[in-house]
Amino acid sequence: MSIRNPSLSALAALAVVLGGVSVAMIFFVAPEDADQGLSQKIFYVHVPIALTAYLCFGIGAWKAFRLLLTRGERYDLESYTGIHQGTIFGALTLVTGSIWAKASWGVWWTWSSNQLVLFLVLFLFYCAYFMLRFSVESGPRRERISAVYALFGLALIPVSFFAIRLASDFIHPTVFTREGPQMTDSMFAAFCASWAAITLLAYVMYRTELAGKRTDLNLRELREALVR
Amino acid sequence: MSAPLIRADALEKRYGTRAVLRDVSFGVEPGGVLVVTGPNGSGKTTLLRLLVGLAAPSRGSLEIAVDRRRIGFVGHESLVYRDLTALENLDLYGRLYRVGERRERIGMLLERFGLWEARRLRVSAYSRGMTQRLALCRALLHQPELVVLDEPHSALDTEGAALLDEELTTLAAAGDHTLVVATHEPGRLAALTTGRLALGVA
Amino acid sequence: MSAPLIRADALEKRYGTRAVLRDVSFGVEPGGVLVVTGPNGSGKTTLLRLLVGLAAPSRGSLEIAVDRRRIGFVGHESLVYRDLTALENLDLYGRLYRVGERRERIGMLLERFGLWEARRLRVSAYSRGMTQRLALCRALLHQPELVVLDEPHSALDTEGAALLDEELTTLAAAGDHTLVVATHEPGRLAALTTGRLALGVA
Amino acid sequence: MSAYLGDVAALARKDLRLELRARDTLPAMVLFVVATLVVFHFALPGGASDDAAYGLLWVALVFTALLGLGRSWVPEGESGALDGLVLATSDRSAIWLGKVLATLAFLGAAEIVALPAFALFFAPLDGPALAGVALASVGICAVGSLVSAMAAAARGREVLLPLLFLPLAIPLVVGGVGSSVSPEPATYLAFLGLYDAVFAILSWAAFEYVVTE
Amino acid sequence: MSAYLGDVAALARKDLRLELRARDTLPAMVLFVVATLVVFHFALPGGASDDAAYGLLWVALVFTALLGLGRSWVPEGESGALDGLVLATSDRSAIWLGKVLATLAFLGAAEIVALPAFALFFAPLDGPALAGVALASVGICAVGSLVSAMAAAARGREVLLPLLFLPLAIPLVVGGVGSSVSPEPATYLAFLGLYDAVFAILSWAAFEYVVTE
Ligand code: HEM
Ligand SMILES: Nc1ncnc2c1ncn2[C@@H]1O[C@H](COP(=O)(O)OP(=O)(O)OP(=O)(O)O)[C@@H](O)[C@H]1O
Ligand SMILES: Nc1ncnc2c1ncn2[C@@H]1O[C@H](COP(=O)(O)OP(=O)(O)OP(=O)(O)O)[C@@H](O)[C@H]1O
Ligand SMILES: [Mg+2]
Ligand SMILES: [Mg+2]
Repeated sequence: MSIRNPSLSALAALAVVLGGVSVAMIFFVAPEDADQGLSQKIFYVHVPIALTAYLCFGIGAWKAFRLLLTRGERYDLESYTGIHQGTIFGALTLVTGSIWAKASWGVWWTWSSNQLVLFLVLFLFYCAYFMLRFSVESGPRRERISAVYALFGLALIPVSFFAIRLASDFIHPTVFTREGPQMTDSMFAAFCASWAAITLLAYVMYRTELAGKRTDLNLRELREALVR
Repeated sequence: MSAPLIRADALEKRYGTRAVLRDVSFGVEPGGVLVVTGPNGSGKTTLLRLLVGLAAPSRGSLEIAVDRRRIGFVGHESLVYRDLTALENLDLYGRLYRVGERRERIGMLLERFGLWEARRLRVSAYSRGMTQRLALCRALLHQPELVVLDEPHSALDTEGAALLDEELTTLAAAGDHTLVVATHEPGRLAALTTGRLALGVA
Repeated sequence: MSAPLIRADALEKRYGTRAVLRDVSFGVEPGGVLVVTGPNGSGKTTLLRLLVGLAAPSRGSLEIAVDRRRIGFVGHESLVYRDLTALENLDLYGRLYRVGERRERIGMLLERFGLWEARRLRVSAYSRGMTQRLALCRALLHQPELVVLDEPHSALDTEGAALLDEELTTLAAAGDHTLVVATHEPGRLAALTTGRLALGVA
Repeated sequence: MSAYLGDVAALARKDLRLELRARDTLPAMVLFVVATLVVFHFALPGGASDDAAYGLLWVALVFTALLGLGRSWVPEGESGALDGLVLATSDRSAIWLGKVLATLAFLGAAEIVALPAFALFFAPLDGPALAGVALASVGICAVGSLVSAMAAAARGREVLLPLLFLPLAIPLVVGGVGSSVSPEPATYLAFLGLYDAVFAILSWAAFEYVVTE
Repeated sequence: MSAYLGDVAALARKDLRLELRARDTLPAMVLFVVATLVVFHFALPGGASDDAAYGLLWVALVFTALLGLGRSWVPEGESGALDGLVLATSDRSAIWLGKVLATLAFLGAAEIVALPAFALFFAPLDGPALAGVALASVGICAVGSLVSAMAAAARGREVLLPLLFLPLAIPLVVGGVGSSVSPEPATYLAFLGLYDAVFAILSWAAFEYVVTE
């Protein structure tokens, strides 16, 4: 129950090391992009962050599913934390994407790419999750309602994906096609290193937030018990 | 001795960090009458909502050997639609509970509780006592095995309260109904009571 | 003999074609205690709402020699905001009624009615009895000349009901308060009662 | 099975009866949709394309539905009637299905006024466009009834409902606009059908968790 | 006079407190505005004119106001608090004025988010357009608070409201759209100002009759 969790600290250290390695690889191993120059380096952060956001949302939905199945109270916090991390990484995706967009398209945001709007919709959806959570009285009812909404998010992702395909027009590039990643091996290596680092970072953040939240809860219960 | 119909063990209910019920244990035999007492805010309503399944305990175990739909519940609210008439409300509940000979049963209950005249009046035009009578009709409509009543005498006039006592006596005497009643006047039910639970402010 | 504080003459109240009150006449002296009784649906609540000015009679005359804002009213509903705390509710009403030394008066009332501990809890988290206690605090906050209470004992536990009786006795003894109380238990107030009005089903 | 449908029918009938008695949802929806079209009539100068007009139709429909959905669980909240239903139904999803049918009836009635008016003043509506409206309406009511039940359990529900509902409705708008505008509406209609199926099943299965602890 | 203003302040403060308790009104407004813009984006494909965009802005504003007004008397209805206020205030119009100020604060908060977002994504807003929004907002809240009190006093509050409100709001929309679109906005602004003055005085005087028998 302590925040000073040795294995977590080790993982955090590992994430920092991996991060350093991937930065080195991004700048010294991967070649510079012919058209975009230095700004293309954002790719190595932007894409892993976006994928991590999806992963966190997925974890949130999975924990929500477990909660509904087993009524296990602890899944509520876990689902919430997953979605919270997903929202953080989602916001980072928007920020890194915007920076890149400014560099390569000359605007901070464009409505003309439905891919971007899809992500915005998803982001809005999860913002609404927090609104919902904070406006329902805490208790089993809230746990269940939040869980149902989180599950809806999981269904929304592929459905909106399909909707975006339908509304077509792609400004936003695609790298991962059916023929595999469209990049050189050294780029791919740098990408993977950065991806691993960011995923690990997300995991450490997830565990830390969870531990913090649990300690909070325990503290409050203790205080309550002491008062009477 | 028969197996208990309700068995509660170390029940606890908290809202946020505030414990409302703490370590409540009791059992009720089939056909028994449990009277729950306690000062305002001691958790009677909370306990009754746990029993009927409208809330879930935070800790402890609660076993109820009755099908959920064989329970009849009167709470602080009437649980009926304010813009439907008494007849329409009871008809809806009668359908949902699949009451046989619905029309006759509803007519009989409305008659018994003195609402027959007002049966076509919207509930929003009912007086408080009339609304309470309707809530009683709704709860008894499907001849429930377990009857859970939260201050059922409140808002009733002298005649209505006597009527209710009589009704409860009949139910208890029949032997196949189990009653749980929260009340501030345990004396009214003294003759029927088989068990008592006094809650304190947690 | 002093001029009556309330004088009702051939009062009638109808909803649509339905007469709820019919030919009701009575008077209350300043400092008097009028107890209104009658079975469920006989029009007690309707009459009390006429007295405080929340409804208007369909026919007949009703004269009340008290400023409208010197009346304190407890109805079937609590008349407070469910999402404000007790303290916030009383503070709002204290401002509207321009109560002097608001803070002290509110603290004193909350203490007296046993709500001090729960003063920072939203009313929606109150139990029914606690809500009724708060409604009493709200009605007495501005030391009204005319106190109109609709089944004030309902939902109160034994201790709360005794507290209320004591409070009413004090008010009646002071002599500058007039009370109108609708109740199903006129016995509780027998010692104070100076007038009775028994309504029948119209 | 037939018992289940009996419950659903009784619950939906109850909503229709409440509406007939109080007449407070439907006239408002009809008026809002008409007023919105009128505003657009002023706002869209002669030259605007038909495509823009179809877009407006969809905006009007979504917001009209939102208006109806906001009201949909109010009668259940007034005297704790929802608790009563939760105790009385053997399968709680019947409560949801009854509400879906009732809201669908109201939305359909509003559309019966709005669509001819739209065709008269703005642009013609062909078969696929109408099919798109029908399919999207089902999806709107299915998801909307669940989400508005969630919002009803929360404080500040009037603000919350559109927040919960709009992100889920956006695929429906995409599909609906597509089925009115695109030369190949079949894909869009199939997409709408898929959405309806996925979300109706999900809502049906999840409802129990929303109304119980 | 100052006692009157004290009542108004206490009542408006109570509304703000109720809203801030939920603590999420402003973020909710932001989300709502963005979600609405996204719906518009999918509804209005690229080529639509600026004028259509202004029409959408006004529809969105009216709908937002409707949402806020629908909620505005709900706290008063829940446990008969409106009766309590009617008994406690010496001049009942203070209840109305307090509510107007509170709803105006919320609508203003939504506009502070919505207008820059609109200018960014759709079409520019000039001085007269902003003045039009400000004047129309006052009118919307003044009339809306009265009308929603009428609706709350009747059964079925939220939705009777638009029925009463929209016919009264249509002049405001016409004036508002005119002041954003027309080359000569002054006439429209004058019209809006006149509307505000007339209906504010009328509502102020009429409120007493709405809340008492
Ligand atoms: C605000 C703007 C942006 C947002 C919100 C955004 C969002 C995303 C998201 C959510 C992904 C995850 C994978 C996917 O959905 O396919 C992604 C991937 C990607 N983004 Fe962005 N992006 C933005 C701007 C940009 C810009 C300006 C570029 C480059 C010109 C770019 C290049 C990429 C690439 C190459 C991928 C990997 C695509 C793949 O999976 O095949 N993004 N972006
Ligand atoms: N949602 C909630 N949040 C916090 N506290 C709550 C909530 N609901 C109830 N409580 C608290 O639980 C306690 C018990 O409430 P309950 O309604 O069960 O009491 P009760 O015994 O029925 O009282 P009464 O005789 O007044 O009806 C009260 O102190 C109340 O304040
Ligand atoms: N809006 C209304 N429309 C029609 N009838 C109404 C309306 N309001 C009240 N009534 C009728 O008026 C009669 C008196 O109601 P009232 O609430 O005054 O009774 P009461 O004496 O207070 O009863 P209780 O003891 O149950 O509180 C009832 O028969 C009721 O049905
Ligand atoms: Mg209780
Ligand atoms: Mg009464």
